[in-house]
Amino acid sequence: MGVIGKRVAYYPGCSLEGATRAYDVSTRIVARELGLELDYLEDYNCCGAMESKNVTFMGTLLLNARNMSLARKQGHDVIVAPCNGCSFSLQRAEYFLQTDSKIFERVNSLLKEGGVDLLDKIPETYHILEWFYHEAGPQKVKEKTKRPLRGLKVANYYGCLYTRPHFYARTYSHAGGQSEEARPRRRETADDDEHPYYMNALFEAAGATSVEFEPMHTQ
Amino acid sequence: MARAKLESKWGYVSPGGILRYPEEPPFPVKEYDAHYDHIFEMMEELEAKGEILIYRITEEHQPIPVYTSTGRIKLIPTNKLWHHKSCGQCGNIPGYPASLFWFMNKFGLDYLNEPHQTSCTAWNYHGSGTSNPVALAAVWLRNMHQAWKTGYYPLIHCGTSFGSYKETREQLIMNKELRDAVKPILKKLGRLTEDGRIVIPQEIVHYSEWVHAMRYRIKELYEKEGKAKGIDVSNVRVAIHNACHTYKMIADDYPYDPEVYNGQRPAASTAVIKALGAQVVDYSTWYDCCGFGFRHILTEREFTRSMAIQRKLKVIAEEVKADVIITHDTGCTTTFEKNQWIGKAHGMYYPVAVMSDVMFAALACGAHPFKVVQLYWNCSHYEPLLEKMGITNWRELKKEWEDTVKYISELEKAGKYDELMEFFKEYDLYEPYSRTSTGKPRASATSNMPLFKS
Amino acid sequence: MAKSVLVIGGGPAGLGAARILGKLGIPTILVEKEDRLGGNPILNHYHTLIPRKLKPEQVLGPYIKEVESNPNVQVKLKTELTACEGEPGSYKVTLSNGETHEVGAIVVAKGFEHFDPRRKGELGYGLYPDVITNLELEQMFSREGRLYRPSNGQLPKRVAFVFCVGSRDRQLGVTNVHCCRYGCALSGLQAMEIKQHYPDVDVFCYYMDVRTYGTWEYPFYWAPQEQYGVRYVRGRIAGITYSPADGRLRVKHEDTIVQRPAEVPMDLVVLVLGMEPSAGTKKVAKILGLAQDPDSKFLVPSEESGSNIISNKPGIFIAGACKGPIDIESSLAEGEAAGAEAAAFVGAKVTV
Amino acid sequence: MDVSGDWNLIILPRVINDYDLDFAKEVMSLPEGKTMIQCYQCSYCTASCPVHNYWDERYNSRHFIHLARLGLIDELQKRADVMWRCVSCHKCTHRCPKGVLVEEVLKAILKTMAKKGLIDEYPSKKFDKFFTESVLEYGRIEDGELLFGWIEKQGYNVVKDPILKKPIPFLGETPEWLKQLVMKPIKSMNISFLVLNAKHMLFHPRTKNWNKFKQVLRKVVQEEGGLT
Repeated sequence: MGVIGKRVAYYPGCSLEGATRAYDVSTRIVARELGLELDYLEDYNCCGAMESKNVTFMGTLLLNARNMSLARKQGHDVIVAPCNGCSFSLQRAEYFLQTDSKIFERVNSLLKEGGVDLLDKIPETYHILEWFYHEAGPQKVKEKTKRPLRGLKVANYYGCLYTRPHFYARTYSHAGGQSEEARPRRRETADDDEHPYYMNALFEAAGATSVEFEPMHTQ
Repeated sequence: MARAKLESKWGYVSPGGILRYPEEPPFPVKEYDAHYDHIFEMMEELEAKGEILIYRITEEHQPIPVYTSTGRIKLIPTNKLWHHKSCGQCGNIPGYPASLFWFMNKFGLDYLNEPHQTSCTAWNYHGSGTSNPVALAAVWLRNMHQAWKTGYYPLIHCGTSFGSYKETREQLIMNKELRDAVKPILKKLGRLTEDGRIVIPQEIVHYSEWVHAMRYRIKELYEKEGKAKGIDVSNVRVAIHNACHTYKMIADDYPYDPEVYNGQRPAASTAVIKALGAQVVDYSTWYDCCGFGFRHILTEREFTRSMAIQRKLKVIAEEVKADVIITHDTGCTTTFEKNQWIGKAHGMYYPVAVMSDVMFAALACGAHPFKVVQLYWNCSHYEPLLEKMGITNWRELKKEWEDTVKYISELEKAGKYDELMEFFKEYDLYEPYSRTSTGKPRASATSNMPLFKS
Repeated sequence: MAKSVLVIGGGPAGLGAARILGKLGIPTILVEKEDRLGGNPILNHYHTLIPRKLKPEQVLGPYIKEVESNPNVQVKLKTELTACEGEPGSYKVTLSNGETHEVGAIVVAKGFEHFDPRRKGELGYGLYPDVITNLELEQMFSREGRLYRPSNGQLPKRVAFVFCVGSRDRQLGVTNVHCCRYGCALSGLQAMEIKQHYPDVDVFCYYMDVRTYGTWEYPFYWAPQEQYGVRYVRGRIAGITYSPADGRLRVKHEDTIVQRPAEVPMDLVVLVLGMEPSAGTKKVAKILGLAQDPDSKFLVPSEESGSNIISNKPGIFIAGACKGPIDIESSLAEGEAAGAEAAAFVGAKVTV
Repeated sequence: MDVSGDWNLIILPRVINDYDLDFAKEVMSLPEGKTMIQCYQCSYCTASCPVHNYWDERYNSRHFIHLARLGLIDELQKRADVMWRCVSCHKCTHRCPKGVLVEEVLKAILKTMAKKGLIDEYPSKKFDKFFTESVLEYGRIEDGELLFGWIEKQGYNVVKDPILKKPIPFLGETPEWLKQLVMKPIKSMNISFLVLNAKHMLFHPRTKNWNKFKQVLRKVVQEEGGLT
């Protein structure tokens, strides 16, 4: 416990400030109750999601590099994102920046051109679930639960990009990439690839019952 | 199966005498114990058991040994032959068998132009798939029995008949059920030997194998008579098309020769063209079917014409610019011929002369392009080929043939059949029913058959 | 004094056996039918050996030197075994030079032959100069040190490797149904060598399966693809033809992944040859009465023994490619094992 | 006499006559296409793929990679109607035993095809471009505008307010499914959320300090030819 850090840069992403406002509000409340601190990433921009990535490689990388640069400016080396798409995009950018020095140099020069601070260090991005699990954990959730979810059957749906692909998030292990040791912290904190359980554990700690609906829970 | 080998004139011979090998194969072969050998071994066993009678090739047939792809020595009888003709050849390319007969006449060989032969019915087998092994075997054995009875050795003109007969032989020899099923039929037909055996010839022989075996004599004739007429084929570019049914059906039983692509491709046709001194040109789709595909010409003509045009005619025209495509089967010749016109209608016109090896050889040896080789049946561009071969007077020859046709029809109209027969004899023109084993024209066979009805 | 041991064959396995016997102080007679030791790798000028990418001289040179300089080993070149009589422990052997010897044990290492690809006529070997064997490619590297098309001496733009020529093929009868074991790996190595020297040459491997077994997977299958961009296409080559239009070969196959026929132009085609027991192996098997595989005619070990160097005859040991396809380092090791077994069989007391 | 009616047909050969190796080179020159070379056709990706399993078996990532590597363009074009159907779930990339970034490689293949004019603009590409335009313009996206803007792009007649030219929800044509999709949550929504979303729809959330960065972004995208 406690590998990621109690105070992190918080990247909510566009949707959390629009249609899924409830997610944003809940996240902040839960973090506060669990004694964790989210440092709102001022003036962030869209991660580009899957769409921009399909249109422009370098453009998408730049979008995420700008957010990383903002996090560094606010003094963080960890970003937490509650959205699967956002955390994926940041992790993907991290992967390409880490594994290809040419790309890293080009991105930095473009950041400079765009009036954004250079990336002195590439921050790591975590999904908020991992952060909750490792920095608070089921025990803390249990303690802090005021209205237990007893009798509530919860189907925990993690979504595609919560654990995938491990190349981006954790191992970097493909030919030409760096060694598996590149991100020991990330490897330690990651949820199980094929059978994620962090959400199950946290909800069960809050008193709910998890229902199994494999194999669809990460489809 | 151990095979004791005895020495003979051509190499090693098994005790029964029909399976032969040279001591050292003249080119790399599959294996001495090729999988096809057991057919001959079993034929001898069946003969010893009294089930079959092997119609053996004897000195009278003046056999010439050739190699097959396994290095086995196949004996090709060249004399005293029983002509098993082809349905499509006589109907569509009469110059094809005519050229063969012309050669045999030239060489003074004895043969029987058999009127009592039936179709092999492989047409039926390929065309619709409705035939069956018993019917095919019965038809084959009937024809072989007829040949055996006359004392002449069967020579198969058609590639499909040849391939089908090789397959049927294998089935018959390998399957007792088939022999048992076919025997009662043959008995009813009176086509068993007196002691109730079926007759299977020692070798099944295609006419192209005969041409192959006789290539040096054909060359002599070319040098003596063809060249005397100013014919020279040395500049002619020849693309060879090997017929699937002759060499892909039972691939182990067809001539291969060290002279022809180091024994790695079928030798017949290529070898005779080379012997005549023409230029054999290689092209990338040499292995492909002409498109006839037998059942395709009947049921999927689109496939036939597409294959012929795209995979053969186009490639031959673009890659090698051949003057002539040489074939050795009925279907291939007609397919290449007729599809040039279909191609023309589609804007894919690749004109090239098409004929069989024996027709080309006959032309080279000075046979009349119209009276014997009957090129007027050809719809492809054969005229440039004739020019290139040095038959520059083909226009006069055509005129001569047209006058002859007129003369024949006058005689015929007047009912002067005896004069007609004399005329045929004088011009040594092939006439299907006139020439028999005795060499004497048999007027009675045609006396009531009007020719050239117009 | 211990009885002597006869080693038949001076290739890797025979050298391995003679070397260990000589070291153990056993009087050894090594007969080799050619005029020098080394077997196929030396006599046929292999270029680089799998899996360690060493030259034949690097691997076999020290063995040859050791065998030739060891006073316990008599090397008899241009000599063959012609007859053998007697009992295990005292075999009376006759050699082609007329000598007779009494030996306590025999090590047979008569090796293999390369398949003659002219037997697969559809591949056009011997017809088209640009269809060569992998052995000829080795020799092109080792003797001339460059890659070229034999038809015109030019550098090929594309090279195709045709796997399993004379292997896994019932069409050749029952004799060649086995896998050659080395072909996939050697092709990967040769392809890499081509790409190292000529990065612009496109190399294709046409395979049915890729059998770079064990630890060979990475260096001889992954590396050619990942580091050198060698392309693997699944489909057995059904024919090689020549197009006079562009002077290039056509490799006829079905791309089984695309499920479409393909006739792709190539400038140089390399046939990856299978292995067959050598004529010498078959001959020695007859003289010594050794068990042979009824189909392939390779020697087979004793049915009772779990070791593959123990023959069906007591006192006769078999090693190397006479028993079936094998790589050179295993061949050496088998020779050494057979030599040690033979030493034990003749009752040598070995001090350490 | 031929009665089949199609006697004029000439069947063209199916034979592959050559490879287009430049195509693969171009794919692999893209940073996301580099790992294409590592594929050994084991089909772990395809077997994992939900699109292959539940939508159309012609969507076959492994197959696309093989075709692209040999440059069998006509075969790729035959599958143009399914090639864009990737849902980006990344199971392929996640599981690939050879470390191929399969999802990225497939996108690189599509990009290369588009660049060479080998594929018509496919439906997902239209949305990708629309989305990216929005990101480039404002720095952030806005769900409502994205939704109704896309509806408009689909050919529906959406009514816009006269001043800001923003689409007004539910005026004009709206597909029935969308009405239901949006009305259900709106009915039970906290009033302040409603106000917030309405505000966002009228005044698009923007990233501050965006203009300079936007120009760099536009330049990069233009270099890659992404929005053309």
